Amino acid sequence: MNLWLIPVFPLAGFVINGLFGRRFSKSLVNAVAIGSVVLSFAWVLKILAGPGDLETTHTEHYFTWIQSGALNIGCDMAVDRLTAVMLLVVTGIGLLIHIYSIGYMAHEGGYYRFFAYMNLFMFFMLVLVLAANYLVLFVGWEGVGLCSYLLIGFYFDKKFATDAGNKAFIVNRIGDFGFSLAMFLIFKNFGSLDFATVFQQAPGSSEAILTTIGLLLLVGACGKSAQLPLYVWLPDAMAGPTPVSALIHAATMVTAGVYMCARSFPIYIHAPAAMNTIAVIGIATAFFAATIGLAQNDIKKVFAYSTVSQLGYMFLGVGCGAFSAGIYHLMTHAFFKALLFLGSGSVIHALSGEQDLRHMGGLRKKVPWTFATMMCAAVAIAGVPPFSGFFSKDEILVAANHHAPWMFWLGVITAGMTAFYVFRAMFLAFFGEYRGDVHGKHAHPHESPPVMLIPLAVLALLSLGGGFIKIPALLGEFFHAEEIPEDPTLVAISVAAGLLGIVLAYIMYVARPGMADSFVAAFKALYTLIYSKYFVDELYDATLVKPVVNGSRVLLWKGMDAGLIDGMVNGIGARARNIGGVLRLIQSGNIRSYATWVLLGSVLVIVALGIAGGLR
Amino acid sequence: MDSFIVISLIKVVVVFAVLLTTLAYLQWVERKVIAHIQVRPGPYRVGPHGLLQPLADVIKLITKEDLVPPYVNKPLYLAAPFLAITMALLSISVIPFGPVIQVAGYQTAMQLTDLNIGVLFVLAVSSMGVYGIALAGWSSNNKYALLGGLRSSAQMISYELPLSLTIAAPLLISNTLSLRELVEKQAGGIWHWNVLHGPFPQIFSFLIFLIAGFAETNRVPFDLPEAENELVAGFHTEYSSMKFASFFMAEYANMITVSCMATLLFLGGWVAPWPAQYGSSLVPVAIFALAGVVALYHGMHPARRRDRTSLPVFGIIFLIIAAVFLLPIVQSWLLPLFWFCAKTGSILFLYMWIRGTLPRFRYDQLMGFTWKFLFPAAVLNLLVTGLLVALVS
Amino acid sequence: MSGVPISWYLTLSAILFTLGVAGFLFRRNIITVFMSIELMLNAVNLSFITFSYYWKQVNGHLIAFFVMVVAASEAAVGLAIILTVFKNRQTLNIDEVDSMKN
Amino acid sequence: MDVILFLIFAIIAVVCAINVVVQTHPISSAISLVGVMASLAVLYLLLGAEFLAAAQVIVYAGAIMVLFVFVIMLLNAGAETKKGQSSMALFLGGPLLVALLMLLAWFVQQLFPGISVHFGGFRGGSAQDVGRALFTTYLLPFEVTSILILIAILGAIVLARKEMD
Repeated sequence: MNLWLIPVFPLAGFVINGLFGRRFSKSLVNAVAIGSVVLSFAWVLKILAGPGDLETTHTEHYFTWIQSGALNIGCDMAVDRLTAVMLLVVTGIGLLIHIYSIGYMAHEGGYYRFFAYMNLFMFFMLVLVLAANYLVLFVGWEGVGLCSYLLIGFYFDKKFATDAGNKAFIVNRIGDFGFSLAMFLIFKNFGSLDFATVFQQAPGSSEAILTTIGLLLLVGACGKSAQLPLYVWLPDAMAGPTPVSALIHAATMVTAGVYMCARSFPIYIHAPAAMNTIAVIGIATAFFAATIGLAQNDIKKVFAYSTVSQLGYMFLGVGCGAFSAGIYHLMTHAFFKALLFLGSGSVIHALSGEQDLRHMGGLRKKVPWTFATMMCAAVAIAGVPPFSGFFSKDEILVAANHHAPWMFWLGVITAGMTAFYVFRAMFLAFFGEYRGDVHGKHAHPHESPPVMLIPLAVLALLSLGGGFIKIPALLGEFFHAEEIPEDPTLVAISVAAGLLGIVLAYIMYVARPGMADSFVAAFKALYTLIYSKYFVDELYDATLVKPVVNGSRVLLWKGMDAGLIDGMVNGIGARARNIGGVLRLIQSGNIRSYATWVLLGSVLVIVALGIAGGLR
Repeated sequence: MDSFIVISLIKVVVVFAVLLTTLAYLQWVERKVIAHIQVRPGPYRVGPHGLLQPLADVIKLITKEDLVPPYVNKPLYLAAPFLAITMALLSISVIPFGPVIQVAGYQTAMQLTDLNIGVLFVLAVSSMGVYGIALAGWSSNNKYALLGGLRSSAQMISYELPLSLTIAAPLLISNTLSLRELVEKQAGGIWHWNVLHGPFPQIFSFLIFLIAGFAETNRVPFDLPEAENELVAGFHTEYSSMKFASFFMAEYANMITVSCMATLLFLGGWVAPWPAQYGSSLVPVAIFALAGVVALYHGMHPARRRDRTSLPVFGIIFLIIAAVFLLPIVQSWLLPLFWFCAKTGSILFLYMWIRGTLPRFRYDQLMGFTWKFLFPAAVLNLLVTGLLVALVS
Repeated sequence: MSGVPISWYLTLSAILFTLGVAGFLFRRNIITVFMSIELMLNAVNLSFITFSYYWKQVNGHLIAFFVMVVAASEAAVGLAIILTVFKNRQTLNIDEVDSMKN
Repeated sequence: MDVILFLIFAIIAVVCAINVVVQTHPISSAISLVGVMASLAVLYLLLGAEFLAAAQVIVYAGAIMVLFVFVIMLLNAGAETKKGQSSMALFLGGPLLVALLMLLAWFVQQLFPGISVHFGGFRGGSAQDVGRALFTTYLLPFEVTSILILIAILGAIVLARKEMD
């Protein structure tokens, strides 16, 4: 089926734009970048439309990549139903966001660089999805991390952007460390890194080993998918351009952890302790991030914490054994969260860079299309039936109830908070009076060009109707999942929580605008706590970063480096200088004396050859 | 073994006697030809029609004072003319004038020695000829001579490239490096000659070869090294007497070599333009007879008094030669010799003709011409020839 | 038919090579030094062709041929360098071209 | 006959080579070197390397050495000056050279006893044979040398350009 073509198209786009983009016109850069993604998308469609319903895994072997002793790793790619869903999400959403970027990035510097990085990201993401063994997956895994770093730090002349890039990269290292250990363990136990081989042998292995592997993989997934306690990089990652936030930090890359856990389900289903850990981390993250989201004023930060929270839902689903529900939510989340980000990007674009909700308001009439599409996403994420978020969240909550009822209730509360903060952001931005500087540069918000609105519209349709793509039905057989009976009561409870959140937000920010401030005044301490994100950054800074920095400075730099290593190096250098002072006499700068040394050497070589040759 | 050495010695003596005489008379011919182009009689006083002029010149040059200027680098100054004439004469030794013949029961080739890398030998020897001129120019301790020598070496190195490249093209067609085999492959008539034969007629090759050959021998229009009006006389300014004569002879010997090579490589050597059964063997008879008749006729009505005896004598000699060509015994070696001499002579005549016609190049034009036109043209020609030969075979 | 011992050829090659080295060591003129290198190359070529005779194989000739090609390119570049050196420093003495020293 | 020819040209070669080293004027050295090369060409012929003999004369004597002579004439370089002695080269180099020669000669005598060269003993060195090897076994090196020569030409042109900036 020539699966390799799917990632290679964006790679070609990256190479062309990366090498020659500087000299290309913008339209040519667009043509290359978007054309490559279109080709990739088209190839995905062709493969999916082809014969076979992908019941079984189709694997293609291209070449042996690493061959060393027992380690034999091929460059293999595989496609099955799970991969198919991911491929559609990645290429489809990626394509829409690429198109959107034409408008959003039109006035930015480094235009070709942006699209080259985006294409490179697409390449690595598709490698990640298509990989047929852990190492190839790891290549994509690291590659998307690299692209994330490059794109977060896209405005590299701003310090906070580069710092955010570094933060994302370093935090992800912790996760990758766990992932690497997991791979070592997998190879040690199963003698292979191929999915097929590993998963075939998994049922026969001891539970302790499977649990260890599962937990280590979870560490990797927590880093990539921004789960507790490694979520701190994601809110900062909003320093990148908004399409990047939408594509990488909402729709695709951050879901790689969920995908990886779902992919490794044969390991997890034999390691219930690991599963339980996933579920706990998931629900904790969902709840925790949602509370922070309640009080953020930066529109992108709100959605960033919302992303963390929704990713927590996905982990909850995976942890509860409802892998298909996790993937289901992954897909719907990709639709509505990408839409929310792109919409907020459109708002920011309209206000020429303003991101603070307190300076918005009343934009409903200024940017009606953006408002309309974002509203679709908002109702979807709030879980209002029959829109997409309702179905997937419902699946997860039902599974959670089956797993442990307290998780269900925490999930319901989170759902209510989700609805509240999303609509809070919507109401603050679009309703009421315009609170920005009436005479300043943001005085006249303008609607975005059609090239940005069309992707918004498409995503809005998907957000509304995406729930009818029944992923659980599609993947149920793949994951060998047991059927969990629907319970109308549970559905009603979660829907009610969502509606309650919406109503509360309406009352506080539209009907009685003063009410929010009085609440803040009443719960000052609590508000400060969540407004400051529970001081987690400060905590990490004090407990981890500072000691490491100081330890490095005092012990490693002043002690080890300057004292011991430099002392050694300088000592060797001094000895070398002394010896060199003697040898310098040979380096007379006279070519004929050099030639004499060569001659001496060759005479010695001939003598040595004679002796070695055993001549008489 | 002994007879081989004796025959070789005889051949050496004969060839070099003939060659030296030819060198002397070639100069007479040139003066005559130039004179007639310029509508004047040329040498006329010494002997009938100035026929003894070369002899007089030789006597003059030998008896002249042999002057060695002060402050020259003496060994090299003395070696240079010797080197020049040696290298010029050496290449004659591998040139075949005719086929293998039977003389008095001995079978021998009309050639001093048949090397199977004859072409390379000629190239090698001619490339060594540069030293004579370069050293002469340098050792004379004279800036005109030095400039002449420098120019000449630069020119000869530059023109050697297209020359070698064009030689490669007919060699590709004939598939041999032996000059004898080269001619034997062209036997059978004018359409088998390399200049017209093969998958790609070597007409361009021939032209490039002639042009580069002219430059190699420092002849008009490429005689920059001895441009009188700029450099007095170029590299041999400081030479006199027989040393000067040596350079002179070297130049003419080189002309002969180039002409012979052109004949052998492109014009089929000693092969007649059409087969003997169609009467090619009668051509020399007809030519010499016609010349004899014309000479006799002019002798009957002489324009000058001394022609009254000389022209009839010439006429009778020509007629006798014509008669000799009819003798079957000598035909086997005389006919090839005739055709060889006729072809070589035509090219030599072309040399003279051009000298009487064309002006001299400017130096930058000269170098630009070879590097920017001649060399690429030769490469292209070689490429096309090679391709076509590869395709046909 | 009495031939020449093959060791004579090789000895001749050794003598020429040694003379080349001597020229390289004892001469100061860059051009002469350069010519000494050419002399060494020639000596080695003689060895190669002698070996070719010894083994009755053409390979030695090919090596010698490549040596010639390399020598030709080396001469072109080397002489250009010498011209440039002379133009900038007005000397051909190899010991005076020492601006890299100290 | 072989011995006589060998001795004649070997002696010419050695004398010329000594001349290359002892002559103070570069042009005398150059002419002596041409002598070495020419006599080596004859020795090549004796060894059956007829193509190489011709190439030796054409390439070495006819092109490379002409280039040397040309440059010497162009620079009009005089005899070399006695300046900047390297005493080490003299005092260490002399004995080393003798040692090198002795070693090489001794090895040669030891390693190649009893085989003699006579003219016609090896006929594999014709232009055809060399050409065939060149375009089959040695095709890659041959093509590489063409690139080498191209680079050398470019290098020479760049170096010898008038405006050196």
